[in-house]
Amino acid sequence: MQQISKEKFQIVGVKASDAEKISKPSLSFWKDVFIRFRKNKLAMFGIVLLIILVFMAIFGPYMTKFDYASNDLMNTNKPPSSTHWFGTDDLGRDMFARTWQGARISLFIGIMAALIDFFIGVAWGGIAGYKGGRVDEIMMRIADILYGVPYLLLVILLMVVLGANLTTMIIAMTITGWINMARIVRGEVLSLKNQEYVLAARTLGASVSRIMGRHLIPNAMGSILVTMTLTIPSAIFTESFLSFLGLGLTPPLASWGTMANDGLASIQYYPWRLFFPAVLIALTIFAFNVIGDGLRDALDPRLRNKE
Amino acid sequence: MVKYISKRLLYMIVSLLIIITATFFLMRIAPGNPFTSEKKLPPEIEANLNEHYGLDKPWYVQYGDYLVRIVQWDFGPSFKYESRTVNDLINDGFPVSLTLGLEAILFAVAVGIVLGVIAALRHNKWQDYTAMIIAVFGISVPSFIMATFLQYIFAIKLGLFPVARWETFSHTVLPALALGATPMAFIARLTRSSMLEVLSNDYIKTAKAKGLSRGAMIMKHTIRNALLPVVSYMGPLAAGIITGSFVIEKIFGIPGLGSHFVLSISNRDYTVIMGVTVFYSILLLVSILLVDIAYGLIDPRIKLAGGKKGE
Amino acid sequence: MKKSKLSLLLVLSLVLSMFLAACSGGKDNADGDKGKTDSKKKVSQELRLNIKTEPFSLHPGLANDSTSGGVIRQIYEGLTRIDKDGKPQPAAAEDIKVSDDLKTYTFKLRDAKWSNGDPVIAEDFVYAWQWAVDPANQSQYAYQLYYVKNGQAINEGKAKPETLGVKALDDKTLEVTLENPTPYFLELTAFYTYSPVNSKIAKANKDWYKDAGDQYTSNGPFKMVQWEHSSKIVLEKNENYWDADTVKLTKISMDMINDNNTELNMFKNGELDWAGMPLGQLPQDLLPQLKKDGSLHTQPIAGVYWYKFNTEKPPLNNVNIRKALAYAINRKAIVENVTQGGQIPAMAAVPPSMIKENEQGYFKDNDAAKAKEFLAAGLKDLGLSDASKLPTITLSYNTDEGHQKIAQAIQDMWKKELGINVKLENEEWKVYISKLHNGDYQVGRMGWLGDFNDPINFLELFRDKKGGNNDTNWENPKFKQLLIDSQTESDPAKRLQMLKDAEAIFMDEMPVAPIYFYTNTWVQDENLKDVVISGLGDVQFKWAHFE
Amino acid sequence: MAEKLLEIKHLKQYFNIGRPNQVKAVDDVTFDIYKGETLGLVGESGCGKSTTGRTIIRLYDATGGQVLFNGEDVHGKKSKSELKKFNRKMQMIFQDPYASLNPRMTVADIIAEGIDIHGLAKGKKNRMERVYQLLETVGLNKEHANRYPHEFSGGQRQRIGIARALAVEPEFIIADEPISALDVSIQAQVVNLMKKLQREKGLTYLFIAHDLSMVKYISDRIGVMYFGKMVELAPADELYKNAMHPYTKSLLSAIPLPDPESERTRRRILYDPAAHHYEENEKVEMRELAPGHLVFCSEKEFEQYKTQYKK
Amino acid sequence: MDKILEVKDLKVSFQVYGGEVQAVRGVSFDLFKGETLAVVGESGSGKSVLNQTVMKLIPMPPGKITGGQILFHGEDIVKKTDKEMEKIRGKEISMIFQDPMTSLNPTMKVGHQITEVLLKHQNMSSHQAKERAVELLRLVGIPMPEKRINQYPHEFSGGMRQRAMIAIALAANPSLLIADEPTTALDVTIQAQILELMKDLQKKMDTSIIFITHDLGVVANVADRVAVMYAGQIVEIGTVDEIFYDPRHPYTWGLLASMPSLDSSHEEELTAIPGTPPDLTHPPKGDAFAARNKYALAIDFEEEPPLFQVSETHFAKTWLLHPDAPKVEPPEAVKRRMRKLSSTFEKPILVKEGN
Repeated sequence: MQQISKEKFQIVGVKASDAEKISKPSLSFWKDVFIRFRKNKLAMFGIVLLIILVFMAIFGPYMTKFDYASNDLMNTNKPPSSTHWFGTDDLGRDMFARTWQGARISLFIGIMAALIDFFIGVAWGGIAGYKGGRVDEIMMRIADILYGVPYLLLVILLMVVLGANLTTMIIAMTITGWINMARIVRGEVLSLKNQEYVLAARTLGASVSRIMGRHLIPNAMGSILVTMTLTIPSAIFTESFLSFLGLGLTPPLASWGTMANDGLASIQYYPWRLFFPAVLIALTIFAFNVIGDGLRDALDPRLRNKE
Repeated sequence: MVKYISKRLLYMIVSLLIIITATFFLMRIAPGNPFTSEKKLPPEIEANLNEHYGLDKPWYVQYGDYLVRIVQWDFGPSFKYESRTVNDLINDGFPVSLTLGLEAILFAVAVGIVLGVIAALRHNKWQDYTAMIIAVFGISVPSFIMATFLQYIFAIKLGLFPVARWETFSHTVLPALALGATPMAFIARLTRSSMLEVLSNDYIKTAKAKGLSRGAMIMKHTIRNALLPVVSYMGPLAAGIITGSFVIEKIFGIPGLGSHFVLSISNRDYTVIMGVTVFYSILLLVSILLVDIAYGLIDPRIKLAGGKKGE
Repeated sequence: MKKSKLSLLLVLSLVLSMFLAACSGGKDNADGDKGKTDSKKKVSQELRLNIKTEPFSLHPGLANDSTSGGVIRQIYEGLTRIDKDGKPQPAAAEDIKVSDDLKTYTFKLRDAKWSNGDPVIAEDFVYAWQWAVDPANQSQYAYQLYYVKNGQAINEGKAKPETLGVKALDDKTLEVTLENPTPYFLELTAFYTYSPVNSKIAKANKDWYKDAGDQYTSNGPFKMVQWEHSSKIVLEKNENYWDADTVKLTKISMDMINDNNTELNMFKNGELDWAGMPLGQLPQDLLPQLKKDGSLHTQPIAGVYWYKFNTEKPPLNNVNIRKALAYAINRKAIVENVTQGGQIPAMAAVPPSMIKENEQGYFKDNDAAKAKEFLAAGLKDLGLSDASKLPTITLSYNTDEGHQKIAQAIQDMWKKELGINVKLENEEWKVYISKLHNGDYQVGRMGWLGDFNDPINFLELFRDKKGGNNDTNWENPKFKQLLIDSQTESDPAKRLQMLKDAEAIFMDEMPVAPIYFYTNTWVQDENLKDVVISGLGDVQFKWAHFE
Repeated sequence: MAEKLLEIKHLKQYFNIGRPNQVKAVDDVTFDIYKGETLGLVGESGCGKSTTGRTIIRLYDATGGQVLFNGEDVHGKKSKSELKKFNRKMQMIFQDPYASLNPRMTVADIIAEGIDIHGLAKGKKNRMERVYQLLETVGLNKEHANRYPHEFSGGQRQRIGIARALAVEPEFIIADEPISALDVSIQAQVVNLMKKLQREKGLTYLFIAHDLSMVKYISDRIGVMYFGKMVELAPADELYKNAMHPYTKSLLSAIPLPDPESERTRRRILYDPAAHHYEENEKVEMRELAPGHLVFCSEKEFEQYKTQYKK
Repeated sequence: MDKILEVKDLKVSFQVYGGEVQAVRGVSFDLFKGETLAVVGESGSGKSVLNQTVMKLIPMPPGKITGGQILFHGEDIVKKTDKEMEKIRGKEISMIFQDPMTSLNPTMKVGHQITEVLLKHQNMSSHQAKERAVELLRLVGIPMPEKRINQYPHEFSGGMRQRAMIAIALAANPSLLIADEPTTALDVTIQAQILELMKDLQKKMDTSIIFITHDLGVVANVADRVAVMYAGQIVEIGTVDEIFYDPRHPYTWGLLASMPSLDSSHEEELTAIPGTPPDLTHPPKGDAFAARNKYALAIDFEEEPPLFQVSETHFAKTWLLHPDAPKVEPPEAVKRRMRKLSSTFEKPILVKEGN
């Protein structure tokens, strides 16, 4: 045993301030989620993909001299070349310009649908969950019934009554889309409203709107966000499905869905007409899905507790 | 149990009534009628037809008559197919859709669960990534593109399956795959996440502490519990899938029920719209009920009488 | 660890083997199909085609659509039949006599049998026609019999069905009295609404026509042996047909597959012998490819695709604007690059098969100079300085890829040639029809397929402003009078001239802008010969056979 | 004796009223709380002790009975401003230090919530000053204000919860098992803090717990609850020395003490509710055995207890 | 006495984002046949990880045994494969968990969950296993076991569930039972019953028990020996009397002093241990407890204390036992407990250098 100087054996005790010291750097919930999210390679890939897609949706149509709507009947169905990078379609329009124009529409529809779902779903689910009891029962029954009406019937009737345009399309996306959001928010609110911090807010005299806005919604935000990231692709998906039914947008506006549907028949001869929109639909849905999954994993409290 | 089911049945009837009413009026709001066509019918003929089908009566009489007929399970004649009644259309179309739907569900459930289980057991390994990329791919490709691809590759290029029609088993393979792809992907993802959740439970640790082998542990303790969310997803899925898919039926020329959902609306075939809606709604409501009952059987904690037990 | 890998392998192999089993099962079957195809090519006279949908009804008196007609035409035979050259020839009738006032026709029936062996008698025609006009039976095509005396009155419930101008003088003699002289009546008797019905069976069983079987009897070259609703109809040669020796095909199977791509794919895969019109349809996008590889068949038919102008909605109430729009369309570019089915640019209303001169039409296609003149005149009428001041014109069409493409092309042409802004509006089919019939549109696409081979069929649409199919709100007294007069004109040449004059008025006022005359486009097994497609686009397989 | 701050009279809280699974969580409970004292409430989980606390502070609407705070009824119809007044006077500390702080809010926002609701601060600066002061009161410092709850240990969080309650300067605090989720070494931090605050601010506590030794340490008087009923209420020492109700005896006998010798000799007393043999019309109620010592018993038992009671 | 378990310098760590958590940092102890060793410490001290490592139940990865040996009947468990562990788990060593609500499979009948073990380890027919399950349930004091085996866990009360867990754990007559806070989630009265049951069964079966808890009352009740853990290390280990009546480590003092006894007066303040346990991603230099120790010596912040032996069975890891250390007075509440034990050495003997 080595010799240790005697001074070392003096009682120094403990400084109260040291005991309460937190050594880790301050980390808000979302920062923490972000760090975790960044570790998920697939999700980061999704983010990069999405950024590229959004970038191209914004700037893509300006990168080529061709207008997305301008016909050139002498140059129909030309394969990709140095002039027409993605080829041309059956009216000789430049597929590159159309594809990115279509990206705008598809992404717009997806994002609008997600936002509207968010507002309706959060309000509906939040109220149902927080009020509980009879109110909850009735509100959820209404949602159930809406869910029970065949979706196609609703959408087709909607298209028939309102005409096929972008607004109708977005309404069609959200008419039953919000139900899922409402269910999720309701579930979250139901489990959160008996959390002790909510009770604490109530004992402090917090109003319902304060409890909703400051306590319930921020804590349900994780699930809400995940749901939203999954709503966007499903709206893009649904839009393409409606295009298949001939319920798509009014041209020359084009979405990926309408373009894919237009190109469907020519898969054997002009595959590029299906390829670009179809691959972009798939990539977008893929990107949102992996982002959603990544978020879900990053938000998962179980993984958090393990540390 | 009996009380629970009868209460649920009551709810179903109320829901059904609301759905029928909503559909009835939505349908009538839409411009056009069954006899609208490119070549306009002489007004006298149209009047004849309206009278014959009772379309000249006030709406409440039509609505009332309709409800009475539904109770008798008589949906009336089709406007679009003169020789057929709506009951005929359902009786002919449903078995076809059911067969296709069951095949698709079988495919979706079998492959989806296997993928999900593999992904969960190999969490964050290459197997997980592979399975999930397959799953996301299944979700990412719209069914009409999937169907066209399958048809192009397996029927036209490889000649392994017939292009279309509904005759032998081999005719059903491609449509079932196309129809099952998306649910398969959903089930795979659902299974994976619920497997992961179950695997983190204490009782899995208990099972391990008992010395059970990994296989026994997974079979006996995880799969059953992990499948609960899959079961609840199955309700609406089954109703949707066994009533047919318009897209798949169109592309593969299958005489199922799905096409009636869409075509009856564009044809303004009022009776068919109502018939398939009622039929679909009943199927949906029943399958949700069945799922809830199945849930109760799989998960003994859930007592059907009082719903989920709250603290 | 090892065990789990093993189980993984097991599961994978299970899935794989399932898949392979499914594949191999399919292969056997596909091979089987192919084998059948091959052997059939040598000897078999079986024809496989697609009719897209379940027919509305296979009762000749009820049928009102091309699908039903396509089937009925093969299994029924009227008093006349349109022959290979497009002329009506006696069919169920052996001999036809026409009275001098052109109002009474006497048909001598030939000794023919129903498919169950019953003789075809005059009463079968009387019964069928009376049944069809009887309002109790809700025939939507009852108006096809309005030419027969009292037809309309009966259908409107103002007379008894027995008063219809048709009489069985004896079992083999039928006398028909018409309301007005109808120069094209023998064309009409070939139409399916004029087909006979086996009165013995029909009287006994009102549901006789709803399924294949003993009750379903017909008198045409083929008989229906199988009807799987929404799936398939199978016809076989009718051995009791009077001209059975001519009929070579032993079987026709008609699938109901409502997808153009699938139809073509099936044809390519050897599952169909015929894909495309008139009973099916080819995907428009693929027509150039099919043309390129030489497999595409095209044939003009009596039908016109046109854009209707709502002549009461400004600025389309101005004839110069209408003409400017019509003249500015490059029809050649459309038929060659958009529709691509060998259609004929239309600069007239009546198809060339009825009026030969209409191949040229009343004006020059894509006449930009004239169009600009008319536009200038029109703008002057409206007091506008240039085209950009014109309000945006809404161009409507029903949701369909083909219409959509043409609309987009024309939108682009009007923009480029005339500087007119056009907004497209697509509607669901029935909504569209309702809007058009209600005059709730500016410019709208529509087509007209001839019911019978006479120009009147095209021109009389526009006789009355409130005529059901006018839609343009256009009416012209001179035009109207010419049509009314032509009806009683017994000299065919004079009558034709009157109709031409009427058309000239029509084209000068331009309530519609014709785009093109329809064609049928299809691909077929090249060994299939002598399929007859009439000028109206109807198909007959009576003479068809495989070589 | 000191003045009554709170009078709880015949308080009843039933759940699922009218349904088969009706629960009488609190069943006719009466007691007073004096100004400046700590009243301990013990019992097994599910005995209604937490529900009593929550009902007093109006987290639940009472099924019956009264709660008088300084003579004013807390329940019953109240305007929003009156309710807010009570909210300031009465506060609560919760059991689970993890669940009782909103994970999405900073410590400063959590503590200042009451200040914000009641508008107690003039301006942002003042608000933060108050927050810093409160942090200091509970032994934390202002560096902690901008951090999130998950960065703190259980004991620290519990102290943040106390700071939040103190922010509105209440007179009365209900502490609902405030230490049962904490480690032994941390429990003392919280208990000491609570005692200190009581001394300094003259607070009154209702201290709900199942840890009897800690309850005895902190409480002046202790109430024992069993299945929604108060069975015994007595000064803390008195209860431990002279427990009368058999349930209290059983409870006391079950506490393991950190002393191996006494543990080796400990004998557990079992409680069987059937042993009371209450007759149907017997009046069972709280009876005062000695000053301040009440027992829930029948007349017969009361006599019996009296003879057993050791002075 | 037979040693059935020897843990030697065991080190376990977890790989997490942000680094490596050293959950167990060099733990050594022995366990004898038939004895109960209580492991106490606050949450995060590594007591659960230590014991799950003995059964190799920690998920690997992210967990990893970075050093040391676990000799069970002389065989090193660390080296065993999963397959080999299956033969030991449930049969030789079994475990009871804290929360009986979650540690039973909710969708499997209780009887089945018991017979599972028997079928796996005892070569019984399913009929025999069922009979044995009934017997086991009766043994753990569950009334009407014939009926109970066909019920699901949610139909059991908390105490009953823990009894069922004990039945599962004891089904194959293991020689070692690890009980991880088995009574924490239970009410005191139920806790007392369960403790009695466990002691009773231990006597009957002669099982060794490692009992993890943070409740010193429970320790006093069940333990023969006690190991006090702090920050992944055993800081003091000894017989139950030694730990309660002659504690030497300041952390043990803190624990004992922070609990009121039934006769401590209101006025007396409890001695709280200030602060929070250290973050084991970056264990502090020297003595991990130093930052919270009011008796901390200067050297505590620099060097890890060595292990001193106080009696044949009593060891403590603190610089305070160093001959050069000043004599310190334990807190009042501890001093009151202190008594002279006969087995205590004259002077602490250094047995192991800190590292």
